[in-house]
Amino acid sequence: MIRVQREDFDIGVELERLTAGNHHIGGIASFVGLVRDMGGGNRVSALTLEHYPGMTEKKLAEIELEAHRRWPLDASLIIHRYGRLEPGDRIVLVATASPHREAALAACHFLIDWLKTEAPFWKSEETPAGERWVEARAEDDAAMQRWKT
Amino acid sequence: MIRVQREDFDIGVELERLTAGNHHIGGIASFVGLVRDMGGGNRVSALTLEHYPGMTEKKLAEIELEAHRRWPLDASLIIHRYGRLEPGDRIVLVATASPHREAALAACHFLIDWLKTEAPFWKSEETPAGERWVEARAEDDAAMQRWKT
Amino acid sequence: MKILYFAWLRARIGCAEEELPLPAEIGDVAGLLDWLRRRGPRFAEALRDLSVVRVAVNQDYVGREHPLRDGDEVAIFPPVTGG
Amino acid sequence: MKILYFAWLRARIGCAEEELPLPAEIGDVAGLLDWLRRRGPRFAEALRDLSVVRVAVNQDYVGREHPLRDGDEVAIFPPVTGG
Repeated sequence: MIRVQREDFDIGVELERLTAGNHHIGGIASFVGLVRDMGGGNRVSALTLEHYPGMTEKKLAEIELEAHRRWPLDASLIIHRYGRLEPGDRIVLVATASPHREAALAACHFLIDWLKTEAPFWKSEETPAGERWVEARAEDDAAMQRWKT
Repeated sequence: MIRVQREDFDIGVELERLTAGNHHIGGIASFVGLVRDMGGGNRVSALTLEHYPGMTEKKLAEIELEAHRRWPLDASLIIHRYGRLEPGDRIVLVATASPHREAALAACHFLIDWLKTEAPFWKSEETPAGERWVEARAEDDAAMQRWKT
Repeated sequence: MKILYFAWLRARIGCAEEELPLPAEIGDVAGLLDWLRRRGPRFAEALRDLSVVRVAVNQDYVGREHPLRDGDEVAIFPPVTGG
Repeated sequence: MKILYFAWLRARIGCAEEELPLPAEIGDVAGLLDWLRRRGPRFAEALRDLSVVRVAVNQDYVGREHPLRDGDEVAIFPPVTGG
């Protein structure tokens, strides 16, 4: 399941709902991304996430399908927020549930690596020196390469 | 932080507490293990987790320290339950928080692989054919080997 | 053809979205980027370094050789930084 | 010396914990396991296959060559299955 929303989410509630009633699931792996108060050496007082409505949902749905193709998942969830967020705020939740822990862990890792490099979101930070667009990181591209075999 | 307890836990509350007030944290990786309704081809109606009080806490504390030695973590949490549990119940929560997602993801994976092979817990299942002690899996040992370099 | 701009490309060009007929001389994405750069100083400046420009057509990432048709939704943006 | 048994080893031996003075002829973990196997049919059966028996002394995993002293807490159990 995918959701692109302005609102915050409750991790406990989301994970509970993800596995409710399915007793084949042995493990849930998840990753939560938070707004950091530092970025590129600057103090960050807030972050604004812009995205491409339509393409975002399309790409998230595609990659979720790809994760289910690669690993035996019983359920998965991607929630990505947009709008203005402050340090400590949740940005993204990726969760994968499977009978087997390796599948859940690998699929979760794959999805967050993918999100970082392919989902059409852009961050701009409010810093003492003014607004600053976050630059893509080469490490993120490298992390994604590993899944392209 | 480590906790060995009979009681259930709330994932959302635990993760919130783990990162509260620390705005350097960019990501939280977590893994939750659940009781499955199948084990070794048998229908499982309940699971009893036995552990070695004292050694459990000692080994969990050691491995948590080892994770912090290997990766730049800001916070970590291991909660492991014991006693009688039913399908769908939570058994274990491993969570790791770091400025960097790779560190959080790797440390979380390491901790759960380690728990499966080194933490002194034993499961017995209630099945239609009677009580059955769960056997250790060779895959779990293999998964742990990867971290021994 | 609809063209969408995002993030600092939107900010530098000063436009989020525009609708225009596909100029006859443009056959593909590379042609469109060339054409846009010649459209004025803001475009020239924003699209100066094409190595940091990504393009999606009808909400799929495409290469520079991707053919364009009138009616396409073309999005032009920097490398993504979500997650 | 305190000896603890867990999981199916506890169930088969029929004892969770016992306190006994370390017999003089036992120098290490291997010696203790040998001695226990000769203690009766339940012990012999439970400890038949030592490849599935793990030992901790004073709450640390140890090998068969680990020396034992009176006052040690020795735990004998099958491979763990938590997590």
